[in-house]
Amino acid sequence: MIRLPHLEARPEPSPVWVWAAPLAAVALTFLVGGLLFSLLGKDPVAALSAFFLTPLSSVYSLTELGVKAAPLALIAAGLAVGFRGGVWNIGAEGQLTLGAITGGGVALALGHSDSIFVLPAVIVAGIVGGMAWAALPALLRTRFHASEILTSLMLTYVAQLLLSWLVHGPWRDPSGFNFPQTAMFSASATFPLLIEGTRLHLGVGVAVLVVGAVWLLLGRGFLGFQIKVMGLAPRAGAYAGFRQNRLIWFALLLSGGLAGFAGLAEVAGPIGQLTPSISPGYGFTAIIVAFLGRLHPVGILVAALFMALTYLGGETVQLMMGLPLAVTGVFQGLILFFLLAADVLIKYRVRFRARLPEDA
Amino acid sequence: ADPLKVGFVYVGPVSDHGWSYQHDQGRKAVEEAFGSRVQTAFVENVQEGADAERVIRQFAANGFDLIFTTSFGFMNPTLKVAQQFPKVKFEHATGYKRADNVATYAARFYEGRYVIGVMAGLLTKSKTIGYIGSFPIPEVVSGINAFTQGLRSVNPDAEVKVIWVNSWYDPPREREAAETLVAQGADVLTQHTDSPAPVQVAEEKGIVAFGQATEMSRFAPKAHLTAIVDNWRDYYKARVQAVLDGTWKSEDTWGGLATDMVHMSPYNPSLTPEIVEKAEAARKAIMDGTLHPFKGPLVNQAGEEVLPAGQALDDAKILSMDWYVKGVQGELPK
Amino acid sequence: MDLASSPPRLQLQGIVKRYAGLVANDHVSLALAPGEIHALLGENGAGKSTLVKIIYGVVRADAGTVLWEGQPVRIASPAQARALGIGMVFQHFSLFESMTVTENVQLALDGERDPVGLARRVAEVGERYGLALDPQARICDLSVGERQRVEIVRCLLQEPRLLIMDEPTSVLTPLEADALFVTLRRLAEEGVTILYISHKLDEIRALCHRATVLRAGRVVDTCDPRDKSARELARMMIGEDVGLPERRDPTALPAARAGHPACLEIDHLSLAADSPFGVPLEDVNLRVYPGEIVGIAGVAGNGQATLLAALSGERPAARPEALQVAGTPVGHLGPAARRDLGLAVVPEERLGRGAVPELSLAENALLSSYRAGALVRRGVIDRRRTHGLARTIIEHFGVRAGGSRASAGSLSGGNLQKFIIGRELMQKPRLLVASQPTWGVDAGAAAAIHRALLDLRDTGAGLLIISQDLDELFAIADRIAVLCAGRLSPTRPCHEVSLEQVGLMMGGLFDPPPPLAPAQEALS
Amino acid sequence: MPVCPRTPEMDADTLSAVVSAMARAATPLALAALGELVTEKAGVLNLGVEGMMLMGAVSAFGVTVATGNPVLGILAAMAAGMLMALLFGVLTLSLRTNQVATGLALTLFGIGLSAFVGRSFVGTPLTALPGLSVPGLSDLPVIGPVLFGQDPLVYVSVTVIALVAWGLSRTRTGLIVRAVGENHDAAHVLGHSVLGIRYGAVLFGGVLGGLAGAYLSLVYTPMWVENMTAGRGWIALALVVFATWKPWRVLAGAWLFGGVTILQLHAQGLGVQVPSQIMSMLPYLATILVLVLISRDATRVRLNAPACLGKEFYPDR
Ligand SMILES: Nc1ncnc2c1ncn2[C@@H]1O[C@H](COP(=O)(O)OP(=O)(O)OP(=O)(O)O)[C@@H](O)[C@H]1O
Ligand SMILES: Nc1ncnc2c1ncn2[C@@H]1O[C@H](COP(=O)(O)OP(=O)(O)OP(=O)(O)O)[C@@H](O)[C@H]1O
Ligand SMILES: [Mg+2]
Ligand SMILES: [Mg+2]
Repeated sequence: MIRLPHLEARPEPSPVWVWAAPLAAVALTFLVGGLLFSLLGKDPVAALSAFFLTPLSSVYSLTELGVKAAPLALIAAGLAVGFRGGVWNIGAEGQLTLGAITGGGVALALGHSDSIFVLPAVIVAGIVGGMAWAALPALLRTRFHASEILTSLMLTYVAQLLLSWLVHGPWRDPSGFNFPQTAMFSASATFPLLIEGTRLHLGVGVAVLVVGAVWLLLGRGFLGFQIKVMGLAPRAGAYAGFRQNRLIWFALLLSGGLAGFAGLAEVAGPIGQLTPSISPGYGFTAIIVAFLGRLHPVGILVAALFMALTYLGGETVQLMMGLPLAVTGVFQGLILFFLLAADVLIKYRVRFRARLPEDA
Repeated sequence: ADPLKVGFVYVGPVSDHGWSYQHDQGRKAVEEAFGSRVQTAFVENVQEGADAERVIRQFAANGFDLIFTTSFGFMNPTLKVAQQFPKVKFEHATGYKRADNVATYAARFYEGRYVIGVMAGLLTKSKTIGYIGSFPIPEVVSGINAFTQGLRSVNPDAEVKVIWVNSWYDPPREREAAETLVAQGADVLTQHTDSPAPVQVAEEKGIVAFGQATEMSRFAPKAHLTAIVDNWRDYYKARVQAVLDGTWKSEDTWGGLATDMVHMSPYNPSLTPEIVEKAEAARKAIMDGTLHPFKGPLVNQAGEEVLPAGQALDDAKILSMDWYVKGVQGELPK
Repeated sequence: MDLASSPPRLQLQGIVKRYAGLVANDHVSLALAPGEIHALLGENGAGKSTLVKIIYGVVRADAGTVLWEGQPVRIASPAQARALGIGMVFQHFSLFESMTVTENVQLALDGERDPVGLARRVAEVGERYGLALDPQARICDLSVGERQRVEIVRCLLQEPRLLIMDEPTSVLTPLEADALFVTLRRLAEEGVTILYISHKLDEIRALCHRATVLRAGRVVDTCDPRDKSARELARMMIGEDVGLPERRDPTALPAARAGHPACLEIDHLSLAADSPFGVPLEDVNLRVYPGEIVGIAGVAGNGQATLLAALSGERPAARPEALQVAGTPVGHLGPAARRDLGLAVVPEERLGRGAVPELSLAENALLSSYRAGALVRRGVIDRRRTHGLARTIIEHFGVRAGGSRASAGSLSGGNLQKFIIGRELMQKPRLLVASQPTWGVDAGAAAAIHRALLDLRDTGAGLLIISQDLDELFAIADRIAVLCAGRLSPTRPCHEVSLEQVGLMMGGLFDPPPPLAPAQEALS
Repeated sequence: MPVCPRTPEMDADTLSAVVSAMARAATPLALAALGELVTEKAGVLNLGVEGMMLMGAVSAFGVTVATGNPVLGILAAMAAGMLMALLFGVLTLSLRTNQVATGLALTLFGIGLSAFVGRSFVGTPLTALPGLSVPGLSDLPVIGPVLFGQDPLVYVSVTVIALVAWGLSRTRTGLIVRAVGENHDAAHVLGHSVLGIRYGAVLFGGVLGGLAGAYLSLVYTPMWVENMTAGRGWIALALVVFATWKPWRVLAGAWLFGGVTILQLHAQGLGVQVPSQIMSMLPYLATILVLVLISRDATRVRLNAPACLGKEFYPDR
């Protein structure tokens, strides 16, 4: 008799597989990745260690990992709050861009001052900018029932074009030969470094704090509870007296504000000026990070670091082994598939059972 | 001896068949020329944001001796890393900031554009040329202006219509822009974007076009008259040689037709000898310095003389050009 | 008709179905004769639905044999079941809200491709069995009763020889239920076998020829329900005696509420429906006094949903004075503010409104109690207290659950209902509004819920119970009114009206209102 | 050779050129969006459209170059899109991974894989598929070229939309697809194979996504370059929401989006004094504006939106 594998729901999520599933996925990744690399004629062990270990092998590259992971974690933490509440903000990239624009604008306007209030003003402006860009989908959803999925995505393109116009036009560096970039921000408008000689800036520290705060909000906070209820059963939320529109506003403003801060932290941190491109798609990658982290802040932190590692690793294998970027893209996709698929074992167990029930 | 390690940082994928592809051709030329004396590596698709500094630094930290950073947006990161690694030599393309260990290099694409402007002026019947622009940056604007100067040197009433697509590289959008220009009466197309989509449109519509960045005649055997090819091979080889010889210095190289950094691909055989002759005459004159694409009198769109006869625009003004000469339609977005 | 000589239409032998951690059906054997109406009895979670889903091919048994008219068969899918001649009306509606009646029917008929002919047949069958339906109506526009009709018509069109009905009457009015019984008896006379599941024991005694009793997945007894009393049947199911609700003695009415102000006053409340398909309320007037239970009878879909939403605060009223709790106008307030005034609400949907299935019982306790008992301080949830509250509810109200961490969805319907009612009672409300408090709940749990409601009344709180179940209302209410087409009749003391009178009122026969409503007079 | 100078017919020509350009710009968007629409109607949200389109584009190009037969290329594109969709289906339907995350990962994967397999095709030319030309009819002014002078795939896309619109609303299969998207539990107990139907819908989405990619790499811009869809998969996704899950509205949305794009290019060419970046915002802003107008009637939207979209399903049997 043929025995088919089938999934059987566990009475409750397996505490073992919560941890074991990602490990299993990583093991699978090594296996398949090693195969892929050796098919391309590279030493699989060397390639894998270049991919996963080299970026972790020095203090400097660890700080770089933090710099790369911080915007992902920041944005993903904000998005996760909304995703739990059924608010699908997929336009974080646009909110990030707008945060960079408003924060950068204030930094340019106050560039001559060396008051200690410049940086706080820049930060507030960045957060407000991101919030404002997220407020549009919030308004359109709560007033006109327009899907925030579409509006936030479309606004992303608009924000990027806006940035492009500003840096090519009105905000061009007057002494920059008309090249598309603004003047460098003054020191008073730039994030201080946490470790001198690295690029670990204040924004990275803030990201860790924010993830902690979101953890509290979601785990202990009543607001987080309301959002959870709203996402799982909106009618129960209405029955309990939670105001859906307010929660939609909250979720969008929070995620928009965090994305805005992330954008600002890029331009006031490592970049130091406004340029036509400020983000390698952090706003979109953060969506994957949010789900890889199972919409949990701690998970998100781990997922952001891991995701950042795959980017750094991708650069390393290009640089050291001449593997084309396309290969690392394929590899990254595979890793994500494995990680996502392995989670099935948390809620289900695989059983082999007979094809037919025994007909006595 | 250990091979010289040469690193390249590309802004796009090497298979963009445009800007980054041409730089990678340069890298391959270096490998070919120096064999085991060099070892090259590249990282492609590096975003012009926070990522650039990390990648450049990683090259420096990994013992690379010479690092080419091939996009304007890499300027500030290159300088920052260069400061931390004074022994490593950096070469930044299209920027204007230098340091002891940072040289800059760029190509005078506008020289080539003057030549194709002349050709366009001889060919157009509708007296309308379609120009597909990427972003309104000085390099592109000076190209448009040089093209227009060449155009009107042989065809004083002809005008240039510009459409900006806000991308270096978006084949469908470039196609749509090309079609629009054709619908609006352009019978010659030229582009400052990287994909062959516009020359394909020209081929379909039975008009003519000039390629950009790479030789594109395969995509439009009839329509493609010539292309302004970015040729970094010689420069890269020379700079590697200089490092090997110990003669490398930080300097600014702005190569043009004369050094073949701006290379014009073979003329389409269908061109009449008369046109080829005039084009070649212009090209040679630019190469030997008897012709400057921005020689006075230069007149802006408002009809004001910007530069009197007998003078030529200096490099700083070309490098920062943000105005149109007379003959370009529309207003330059600011 | 000689039933004994022909082979059973359906025979089950040793059916076993295990779910992770429990046995839902434990070697169940059963035989159904042609033309027989056979009841399946059992507590919530006894395994009734599982068994019939196995017969219908939705769930696959782990072991056991199914014989159809004497032949062993393997029913791997509902399509196969239908091909054999088995039709099923599900416990929970299996309808597609945005689709038309015809489309819904079409989805259950294999190979049916002609919507026009089908619409005609829907109308024909509806006429024949008194189940009138508009074939082009969308399900979301239909009342609960009409939805049930769609389910039944959908089965009848398959011309089944075995018709399975899983709690079909839990959402029907007595009149509708009576009409259904007429249909079922007629089908049985035509030779159709009917397997009938219900928690309403009187119904089973009136309708069924035979009953099989399940307890914890096992067949514990079979009997002829016509020979048994409801109490006896309940004892067979549960294994112990239960206090079944009975119509109370009129003299047991609590002392009049003289002198007390009304704890709820509805004053000329009119409210548009919340969806284009809902029923609006028109000029509803009602008072509920401390220490009494007022029942609102009526066919579901006559404005009950709108009324409950208006009372709970999910839908604000146009005028604040239209609703007053203990003399305070609340029409403009939201649910939380009303709760602060002592109002507690039990909605009819447990999962998704009264409780969130995915969340733990502790979190579900918090859902409506967050204003009380310092559960939330400065925006932070006190987890110890919420779990404590959940455990208290579980203990006090005899909820069978795996502790305060168990998810609400893991409870059976009856137990979850006990939990929700317990949660509302723990807030010591001065006014409780409950809709369909024992919908689909087994006899034991229903009795427990009724006891709890009566206890609350005895502490001096006012209760407003919206229910389709007249037996329930007559068992616990002091006064009764009827909601029909969005309008509310005057209230009558329960002991002054008969079931039949209320039944007539449910058909809208209270209009124009009697010039002297004695109860209303007596009270004011 | 160079066209003649302006003549009175010029405006009619311009008009027909604009309309044709809109039709062609809209075609890949409409095809990909239609595939996604069917996928979503069955209750599955696949955000990997961009990845499927890219795989379609590279496969169509590669096979056409290798065989010289564009029909084989188109078939290969459909197969490649389908394989990508199958991967997505196995993950989300059988292994119950999160659909949003899996779709995004599919896009990442598709970008990488298409670049990887397409490396050798970069810079390879290909002649475009010939446009259809119905003698006589194509020569009619304005209407002629617009109605009868397009690429075959433009007609294919309109036909497919008509078929899908008809199939979803009039056929039994369409009814079951909608039922599965609306209430998968009910569909399951009625004996419809929820997973089977969903696999079918996901694969159909992949086929059309691949076809949309083939349109780009064979017809619209006959070439292969890395990431040549440049975000059109995302626009296609947005168009489904925009269309409130109605096939003909997908076409309308694609036309609106393509149309505004073309018109802003024309406005630029005519020298309108607005920065090009601001002009380029117009298609996005127009889409938002129309969506807001459409969405104001919430019940209409609710009746068309698949109620089970994105929810995981696995029968416990
Ligand atoms: N899909 C499932 N997975 C796991 N357990 C299940 C599943 N369905 C039912 N059960 C378990 O099987 C038992 C029997 O459930 P079933 O639905 O048959 O009860 P029932 O007799 O119909 O109850 P009710 O009277 O409330 O309708 C329950 O205790 C339940 O826990
Ligand atoms: N997927 C499932 N996993 C675990 N238990 C389940 C599942 N589906 C149903 N059950 C259990 O099956 C039992 C009966 O389920 P059912 O849906 O019939 O509820 P019910 O008790 O009849 O409630 P209602 O009063 O709403 O009819 C419940 O105990 C429920 O917890
Ligand atoms: Mg049941
Ligand atoms: Mg039940």
